[in-house]
Amino acid sequence: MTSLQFDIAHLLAGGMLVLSLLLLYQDRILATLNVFALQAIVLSLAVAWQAYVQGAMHLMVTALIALVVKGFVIPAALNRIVYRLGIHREIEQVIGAGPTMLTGLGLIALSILLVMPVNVGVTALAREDLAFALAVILLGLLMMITRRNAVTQIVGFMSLENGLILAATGARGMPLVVEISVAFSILIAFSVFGIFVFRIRERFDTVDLAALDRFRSERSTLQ
Amino acid sequence: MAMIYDLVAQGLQMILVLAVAPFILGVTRKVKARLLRRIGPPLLQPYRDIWKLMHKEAVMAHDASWLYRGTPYLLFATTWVAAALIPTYSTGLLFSWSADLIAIVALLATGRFALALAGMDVGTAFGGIGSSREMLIASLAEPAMLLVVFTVSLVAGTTQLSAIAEHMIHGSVGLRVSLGLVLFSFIFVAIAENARIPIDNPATHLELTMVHEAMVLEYSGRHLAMIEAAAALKLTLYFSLLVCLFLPFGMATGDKSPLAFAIGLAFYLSKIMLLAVLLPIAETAVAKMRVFRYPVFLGGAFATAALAVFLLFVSQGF
Amino acid sequence: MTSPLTYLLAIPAAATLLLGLIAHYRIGALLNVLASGATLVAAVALLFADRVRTDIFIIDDFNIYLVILTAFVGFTTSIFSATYIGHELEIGKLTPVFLRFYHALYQAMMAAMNLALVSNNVGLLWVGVEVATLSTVMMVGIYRTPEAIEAAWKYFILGSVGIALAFFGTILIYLVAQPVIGEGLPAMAWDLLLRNGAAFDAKLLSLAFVFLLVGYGTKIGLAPFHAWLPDAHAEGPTPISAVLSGLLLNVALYALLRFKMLLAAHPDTLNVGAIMIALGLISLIFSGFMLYRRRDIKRLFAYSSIEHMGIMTFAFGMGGPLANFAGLLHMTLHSLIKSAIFFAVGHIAQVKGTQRISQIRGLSVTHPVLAVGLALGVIAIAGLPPFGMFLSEFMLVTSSFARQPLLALVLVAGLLIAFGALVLRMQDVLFGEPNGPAGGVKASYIPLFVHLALALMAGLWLPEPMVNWFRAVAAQLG
Amino acid sequence: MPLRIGLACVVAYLVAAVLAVVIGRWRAAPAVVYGAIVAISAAGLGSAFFALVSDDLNTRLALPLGLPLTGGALRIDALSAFFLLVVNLGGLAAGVYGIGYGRHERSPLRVLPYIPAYLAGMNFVLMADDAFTFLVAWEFMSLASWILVLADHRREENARAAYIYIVMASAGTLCLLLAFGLLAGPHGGYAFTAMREAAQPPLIAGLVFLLALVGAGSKAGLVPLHIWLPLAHPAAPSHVSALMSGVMTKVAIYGFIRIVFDLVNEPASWMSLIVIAFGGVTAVLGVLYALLQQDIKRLLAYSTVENVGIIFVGLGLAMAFRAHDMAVPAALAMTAALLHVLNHSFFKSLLFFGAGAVVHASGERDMERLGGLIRRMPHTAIVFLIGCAAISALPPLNGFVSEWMTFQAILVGPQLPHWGLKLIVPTVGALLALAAAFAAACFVKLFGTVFLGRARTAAARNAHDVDRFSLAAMYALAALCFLSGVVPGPLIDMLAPVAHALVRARMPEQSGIAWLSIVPIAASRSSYNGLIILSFLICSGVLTATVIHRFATRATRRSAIWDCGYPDPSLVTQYSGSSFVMPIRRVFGAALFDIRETVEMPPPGSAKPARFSLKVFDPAWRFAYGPGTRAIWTAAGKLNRLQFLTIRRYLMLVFAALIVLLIVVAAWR
Repeated sequence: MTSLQFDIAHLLAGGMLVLSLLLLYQDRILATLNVFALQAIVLSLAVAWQAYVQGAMHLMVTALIALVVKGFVIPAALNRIVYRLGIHREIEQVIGAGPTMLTGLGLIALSILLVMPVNVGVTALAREDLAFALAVILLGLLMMITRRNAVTQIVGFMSLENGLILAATGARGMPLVVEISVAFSILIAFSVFGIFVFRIRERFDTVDLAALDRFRSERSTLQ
Repeated sequence: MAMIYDLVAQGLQMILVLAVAPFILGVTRKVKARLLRRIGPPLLQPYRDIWKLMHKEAVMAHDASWLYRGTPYLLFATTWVAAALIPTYSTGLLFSWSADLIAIVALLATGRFALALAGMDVGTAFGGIGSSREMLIASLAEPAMLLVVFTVSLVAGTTQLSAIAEHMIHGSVGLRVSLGLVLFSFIFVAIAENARIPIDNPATHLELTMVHEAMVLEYSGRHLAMIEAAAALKLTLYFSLLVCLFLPFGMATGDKSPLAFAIGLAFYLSKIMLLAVLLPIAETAVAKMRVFRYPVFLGGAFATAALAVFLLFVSQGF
Repeated sequence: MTSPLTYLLAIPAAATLLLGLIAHYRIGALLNVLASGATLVAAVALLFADRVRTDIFIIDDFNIYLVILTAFVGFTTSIFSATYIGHELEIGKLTPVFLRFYHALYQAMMAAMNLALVSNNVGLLWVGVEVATLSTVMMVGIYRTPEAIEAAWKYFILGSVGIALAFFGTILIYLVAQPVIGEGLPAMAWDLLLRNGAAFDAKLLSLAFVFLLVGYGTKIGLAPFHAWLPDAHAEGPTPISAVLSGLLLNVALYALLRFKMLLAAHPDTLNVGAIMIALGLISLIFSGFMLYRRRDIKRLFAYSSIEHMGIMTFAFGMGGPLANFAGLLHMTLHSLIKSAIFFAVGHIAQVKGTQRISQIRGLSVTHPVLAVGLALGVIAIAGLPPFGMFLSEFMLVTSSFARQPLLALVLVAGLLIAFGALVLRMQDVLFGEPNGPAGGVKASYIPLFVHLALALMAGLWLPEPMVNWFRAVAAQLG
Repeated sequence: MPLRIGLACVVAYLVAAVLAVVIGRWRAAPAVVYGAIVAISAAGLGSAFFALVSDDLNTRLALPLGLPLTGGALRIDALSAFFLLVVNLGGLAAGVYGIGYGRHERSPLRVLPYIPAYLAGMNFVLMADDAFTFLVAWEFMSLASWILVLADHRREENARAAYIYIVMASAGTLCLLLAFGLLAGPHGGYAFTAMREAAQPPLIAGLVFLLALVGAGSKAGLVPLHIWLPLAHPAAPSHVSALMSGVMTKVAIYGFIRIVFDLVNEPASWMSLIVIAFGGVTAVLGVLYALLQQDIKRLLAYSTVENVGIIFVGLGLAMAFRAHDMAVPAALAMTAALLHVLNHSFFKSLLFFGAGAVVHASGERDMERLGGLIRRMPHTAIVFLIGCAAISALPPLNGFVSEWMTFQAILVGPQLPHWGLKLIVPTVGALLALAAAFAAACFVKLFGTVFLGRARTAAARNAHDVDRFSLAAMYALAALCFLSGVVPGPLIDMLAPVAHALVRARMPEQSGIAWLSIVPIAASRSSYNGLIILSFLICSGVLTATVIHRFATRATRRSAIWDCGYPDPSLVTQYSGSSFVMPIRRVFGAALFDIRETVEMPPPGSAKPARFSLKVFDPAWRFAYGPGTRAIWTAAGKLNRLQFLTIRRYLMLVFAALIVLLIVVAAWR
């Protein structure tokens, strides 16, 4: 692997990480969707680059799916949902942007700490990619738990999944990657569908526990 | 032949305690009366009482059951058997080994059990009160009594009364503090068990604190006679027990000749007569206690006996 | 390829497609039973066929008995499901349209579980577990009540996160194996991984295991990843609760154990046993306490499943021949007993028209046979003799007390706490002044009592081949 | 041979249980099932007796069932043979009683199948020769009795009793499980033979001992593990109560002996100290609790606690003597304990049968609502009185013999070279004396309130005596109480091999002693002869009665109660059970049980009745179980919030766990 190949891969993966942080920073739904679309596009570039570098042309399929489905279709669909369901455009963050960002930085540090000591037999490319991918995954998870809105949580999940695809394509010659990226897309479609059909708006996080009494037979006071 | 001799000796002891018991009671009553500046009944009055009662018609409540009728005989029998098994003038009588000190105490408990039940048979408040208090006193007295037994058996190495007496006569017992304490404790227990002042007043049943007399309130005629006789026997029994455990000198031990028996008998009679005189003297010096003071009285007995055990451990070395 | 393995996978897959096309529910139910039965036959036939080993599939001592167990419980559950679903249709809780999905999904789930069990490829294993999960998600939400949708959604989200994390773990496994074994399929074949395990990078392997643990742990229902489990059990149709508890949890645990073996083969990795012990005990104690305040009878037993998964995880974490043996036995018996309990509970909820424990009382007066079934099930699941779970708990407690007294004490405390809660609730249900309807039952008792009879037999007498089998696997597990 | 018969009995019991399920609805089912129980337990009894007498013991039978790899094993040695005797005797009596009593059972299906199963469990415990078989049978026994406790499940208190019972039983089993775990070691030597051979280091032995004490003690009813016992035993039908109190507690004691004397077999002084102390405290507290009860069957259950205490004192003394190589006193103490096991099973079964008869005849368990039954139920009254006297340790009945032997062992106590034991032995002796006195008071109260006086309610007035079978069972037990009290020598000799197996010594041979006396250690030390005492009592009593009737008068007149001239016709002015114990309650119980007596007096002129209420707090509940259950309930409530979190928060949990694990990995090496 040449240094240029490495640098480009590194740049794209790093770009995804930056976009992940940016996602965490957003406090408006539509902006979040836009940033996510951007991340998906960067992902497809990164995957395409890996396909080119590894000479594994089937990965192009994955890149294409990422570009079309996650770069355009899903953000557009979510956009529609947000309008149709009249979801608050303001994102209710559980903790402020500052602490979230700090936590995010901590997570990045942790992933570097975890992956960097690994060097036996693992190519540098995979290793760098892995650190970034792990960070993206953790940040996605962090996003899921710091947002109260179903749509933004789905976005968090998709960002997490972007990290997975990044890691999978970085693993040289790994079988089943394409199939799995397809499967994940279906999964995501499912969740979008779920939000839409079942009107799961604030269901994700109903802080008002009293409202749940109607639904949960289990809610018990002292017997 | 020897067997018959032994049987006679044993029978003699049975008859002896039975014969002497009312007299002992008479002596205590007389002495007490004299101390109170009364003339008092004749010494043989208890015999007459029993005789008279035996010939009277027994009046029973409509509800009285067979238990009520049987109890006086059972009480009398247990007390009599217990009294007869305590060595009086001689150790090592034919059946002396058939019950040791613990068994004798338990035999008395059998009588008490029956009497307490009889007190509840007709369903009067007085009977119940008496039984209830009798059982309280028993539960207070028995641990103390057990510790007395414990100490004595530790000193003598046995609970067999004959063997204890022989050990006390021949063994190198000496004057032990423990034994003194135990004697003290034993006297307390004996007072409680015989319903004497300060626990109970044997002379009345018209006082609210009565125990024994309340239990037998409904009895009359021959039944009452049996109960009175049993009470007298029990007093004698405790006197004999005290004599046997603490003052056994003069008893026939090895020598089983009629002469030795006669000497033993003389010693025995004089010793219990002395006790019969001492008891009323002590009784007139104190006042009757409230029921809820009993634990203090008998607790004292228990503490003394416990102290005796521990002192004995100390003196024997750990 | 005409090995039974083909049929094992093909029959449910084909049945899935076929059932999706059949509208009539009676035929659907019948076909469902038939397909499950045929799968069971295929599974049993595996015993007599040659062992298979390719880069994709493997049949070894470990999975063969799980395959049979899965097919068996799948079969009995399909029988139970037939009567159960009929009643649901009668009272209008389900419509025939949904039943079509229901039966198709049921077979899809069976196919996926079989796939997960027989795959040698860790990626395929992952695929199997996930497909099984997703098909159950849809079945959980099939009643379309707000509670059911809530439960399905929770299951879906938590499941998806689990899926994602497990996938990352799988990638890491590939990454760690690729430099040693080379690119492509062999680097994901489990038996090759195990053989070359000692040469892998310990750090990365440990990292992989953490993700796999969290990912599959979510499926196993270990606390604190358990949240979907109680609701999914409580709100879905009871046959699904039965297979969820009886099978899916087992399959996920199976996956985790495969990876545990991998790590155990390497000396320098993380102390996997300790982590599993910790998670197991947390699950056990936590669910033990949670059992006390339960008001819904199905949720109660869902928590009991968490408890038992905790016990198994603890057992495998302890390791050693006895504890592993106990864990495997516990796994088998939990499948049988818990599904039996759900069979009973399903009918009880139907005849009483409620799942609320407070509204089901004196069952032994109104429905004695169901009550006996439930009582025996609870006795069995509580680890009381003469049922088999006593045997596994006996082996586990005694062997771990001799090795790790303090941990065993925690285990015992957890068992006792959970036991207290279970009996407390069950006595109320079974005894006392009866309430609720006392009408007749249209129930299939055969699956219920067959399961209990098997559990009873295990407690008294384990057949020699079975013992040897368990021993061999226990030795493998290390 | 006895082993095979024993195994056949177990199988037969199980078959009977299944049979009971099948024919349960049939009208004659109780007779058939109880008949079967009688037949089977008679066979079991016979074989156990034969085994003990002919020394046909110690054969081992490997079972193809049970624990995989090692399999199950059965064995009958002297110890198990003796306990088999106790169990089957209890089963026999309960069976005979049940033929009559069981007819009145309202829902026989809730009782019939479980009694044979219960007996099978108990029999099997005694024959087990490996830890697994033992525990399976042990827990099976608990389970069967749990269902029997729930026989009358509609009563709220029974459900509670059953719940507490099964939880305590499981806790006990888990303790035993741990004990066996230690004994078996990490390699799983679960057979008793293996455990016996493995030498345990003192620490392990001590731990096993403590676990066995808790495990078996909770089943036997040692204070403070007794709380379930007085709730559960009375809840079952009376013949089952008899089995639970009279027999199952003995099986628990067997478990304790088996582990401590046989498997560990290295008693240390501190262990015996603990056992003796717990035994003494149990004896006194048990009977003190019993005194305070108003429910007949609960009183009997508490009295079981007392007797278990006495037995444990005996066992503790045996351990102490063993630990200091005083073989003969050890044999005495052990024999005393075992004899009390037997005796207690006699009179406690008898008393529960009697209580069952009373409850059946009157429908009342509250003794304050009974009275005067001696006239309505004369037969029951006689046998019950014998039982009361026997359990109160009165000569010449059997309870006295075993207590007397325990006292004899206590009197040897000071020879122990251990200072702690030296001091505790006399203390426990005093405690036992206290317990004996309390027991007498307790049973005077019981018999006096229930059978004597005048009937307090119509139910008691209309009571009638019970059927012949029940009476036959009770008379037989009463006869046994007499017999083993009057001629205990052969029984002691029968126990010699048992004691020898456990403490390597036996009591002096009793059969050669003149006049059938018993001699614990040496004739010069102490001896007792129930036969002579009894004949003396009979002779003197009959003699006196004859003399009086012959030579004085036998005139008798019935009249109204005198009552010191204040007769009150009202029935309620009779002394009640609770007023009977008032003095003892005030003196002994006030501080211990935190007793609160309140009297509400209506103001002058008011027509309202005055009220007296009495509250008794059990310290075990107050200081241990109450806070314990509250803690669990509170913790459950606090954790329960986790059921109602939002998905986000659940994800947070997952995330947190993941991060923790990742940090662990990062920190690893």
